Amino acid sequence: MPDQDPVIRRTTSMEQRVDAIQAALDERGMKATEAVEELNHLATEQWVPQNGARVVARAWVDAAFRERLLANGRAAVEELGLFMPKHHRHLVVLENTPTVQNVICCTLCSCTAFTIIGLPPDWYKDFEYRSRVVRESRTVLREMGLELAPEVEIRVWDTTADTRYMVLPMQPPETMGWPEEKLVGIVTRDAMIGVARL
Amino acid sequence: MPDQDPVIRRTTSMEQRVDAIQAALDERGMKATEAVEELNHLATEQWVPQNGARVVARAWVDAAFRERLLANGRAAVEELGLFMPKHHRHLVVLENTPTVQNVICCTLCSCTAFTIIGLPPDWYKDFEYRSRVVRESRTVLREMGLELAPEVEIRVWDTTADTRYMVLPMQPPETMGWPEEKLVGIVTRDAMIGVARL
Amino acid sequence: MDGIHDLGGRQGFGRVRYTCNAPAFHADWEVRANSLYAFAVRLGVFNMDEYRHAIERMEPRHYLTASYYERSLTGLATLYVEKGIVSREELERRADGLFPLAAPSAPGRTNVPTRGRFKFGDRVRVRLDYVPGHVRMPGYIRGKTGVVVSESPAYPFPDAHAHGVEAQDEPTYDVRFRSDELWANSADAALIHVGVFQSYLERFGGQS
Amino acid sequence: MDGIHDLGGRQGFGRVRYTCNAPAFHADWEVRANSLYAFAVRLGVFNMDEYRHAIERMEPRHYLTASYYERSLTGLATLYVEKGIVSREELERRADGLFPLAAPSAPGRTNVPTRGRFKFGDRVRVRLDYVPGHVRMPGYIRGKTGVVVSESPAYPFPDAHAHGVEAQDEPTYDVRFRSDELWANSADAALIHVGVFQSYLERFGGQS
Repeated sequence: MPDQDPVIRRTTSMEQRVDAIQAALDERGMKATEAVEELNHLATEQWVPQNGARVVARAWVDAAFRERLLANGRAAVEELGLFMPKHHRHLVVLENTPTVQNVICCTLCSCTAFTIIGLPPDWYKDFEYRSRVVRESRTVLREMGLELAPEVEIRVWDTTADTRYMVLPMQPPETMGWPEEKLVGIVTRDAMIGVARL
Repeated sequence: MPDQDPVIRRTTSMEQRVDAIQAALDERGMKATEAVEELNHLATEQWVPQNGARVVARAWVDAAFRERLLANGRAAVEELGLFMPKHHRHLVVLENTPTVQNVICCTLCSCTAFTIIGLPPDWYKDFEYRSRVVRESRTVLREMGLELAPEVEIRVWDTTADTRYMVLPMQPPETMGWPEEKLVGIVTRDAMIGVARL
Repeated sequence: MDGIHDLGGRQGFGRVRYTCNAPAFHADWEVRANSLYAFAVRLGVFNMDEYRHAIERMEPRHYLTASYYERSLTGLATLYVEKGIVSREELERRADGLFPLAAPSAPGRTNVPTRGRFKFGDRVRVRLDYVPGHVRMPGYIRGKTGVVVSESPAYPFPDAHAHGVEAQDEPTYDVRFRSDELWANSADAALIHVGVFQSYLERFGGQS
Repeated sequence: MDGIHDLGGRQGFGRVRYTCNAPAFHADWEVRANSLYAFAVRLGVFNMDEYRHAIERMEPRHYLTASYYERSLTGLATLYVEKGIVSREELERRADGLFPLAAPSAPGRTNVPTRGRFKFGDRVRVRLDYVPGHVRMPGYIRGKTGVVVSESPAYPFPDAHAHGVEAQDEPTYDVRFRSDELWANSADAALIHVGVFQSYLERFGGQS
């Protein structure tokens, strides 16, 4: 490795940095280790795309719920026992149609409705997606495997305030009449971000 | 070093990269090694701030030269046996006064009239100078040790086209009457960039 | 601040490294970094705007070469230090090496005093504001005009909230911009919606 | 292109690491990299605009973490490869490892067909141009108004010249902007002069 900055060479590993903060808080009696274990569980087991998949499946089978969801996302997901953090005051659900594809991003950082659609995937937080999806939306979607017909209008939603967004994908025609639990299984996080169709 | 990208780990050193290009050209009969030796000499011995210092000293002692220099910099420096590359079609000489301080930069890359004022110093090419000197000129100059009185107007010149700039510093009053050769010795490259006064 | 983090529309980045159903985490420390952040939120050590701004204040080279969770942990550690809960020296002693933090903050600002109320369909322009501190207006909409498509409940004004300046709540509007008005002749056709705080907006055409 | 190289006015960078009479070079390889560049200029392997654009096309993280002479050498090597003089494989074999190059170029453009002639004192506005390829208009003057203070001899239009597109020579004007018109309430008071190609300018107030 050429010309490496001496500052970089002496910088500690991420593991050491995480350990340092956690131990410093523990020593102050803040019980960080206990909390981290509990929160690790929430992040990996509770804040998962299956939450959003349940919302989508319900909206597909229950027209009245769909209407409430589109009118007030936050209140509607609470009906299913889901919750959003206090600072996410508003959930806007964006309905795809045969001629409209909604896509979510956060160019300034990497905000998402993570308690509903799950913690965001790596690429969502990468600079490539953040910089390009607003300016080269169709190209980026094509590179990601979503080739949209020219008549499909792309609507990008940049999460700059604390309002959160999720995409309501279209129900695949071949799944019409399926029971709700089976529909939950076909809804992907990427479809709720808007970079894939089902 | 944590989390180092495998691409970075396998990237060769700068020395190896320079060697690789030079050897590839040599093998094609382009005599790169010979040329590099000659050009190393030019860069370190010929394209030096003493050139610009001679221009400044002459302008101080010869009012007619000063006028020609301000009217057409390129033609005037040629009178002193100095030259500019073909693609530098114009040299604009910027005269400091008690109430005007000119400062040169290149925000998009790091252009300079290098055959006249010398190859630019490291900090001139750094992102700190490039990003900040246009927006925080007085602050940056102060941090660099040049505290200007409030009534001094700052004029920044961003070298975005192939026109080149040099600052004509004010002659220090205590040097009035000195012979030209002695004056050459007091003119610094930083004064010709405009981040220092003499 | 017009920082390196303000990436929307910046060119030169390559293909998205997309994989289907990609993971959120790649290492145990990332899960723990995320939990330490969530723990601090739970404790109320900082608000979201302070946290986002702490990340934005990272040295630009550090920001651009750090992974998401390194950026997150750097913002977290910076705020723990700035709020006097832990010292940098202690962190570096415990970590046995350098622990890079973000740079100090510039001053914040209060809500803009004369703010317009807008409704669905109103044409609005984003003010030509340049702010040394935190701002949630991405550079690519500055000075541009769009149409209000919805209003969100009021939130604290981030330019104040990130700086401990008194922040009134104010509405945010989802404003729809045409990509060819944002980047004429140099963007794929699309409608770009941005959540814009009331203080950043004025009525297009004159009085607000 | 709105690339990472367009740094004028970007915030978050720290103090200039200034030393009096600082050196231009810090290592032998830097002197040689500079000479290899000058050698290519002498041979006419590329023009200045191609060279500058090759550097701008570097992957943003690479650009921001590379030193000046690494950026220079990367641009140089990219052009040698793109012009078919040397292959990347040969360079990597000789260097015994990865030799990162810049990304491919987007298309260039020709001179703007209807260009104004301006004279000392004319008030001009920088067009709202967004260009996928090379451009020598720093982002901070886009859409801004200033006053012409001088005219330089004509140069090839860089947006064309960097791309092998036929480039007419055109004048550049030194245009004076007030820093508080570029960054309202968020800049030190100063007059900022930028060398602006004729194609980037229109007369302020209407017809050019």
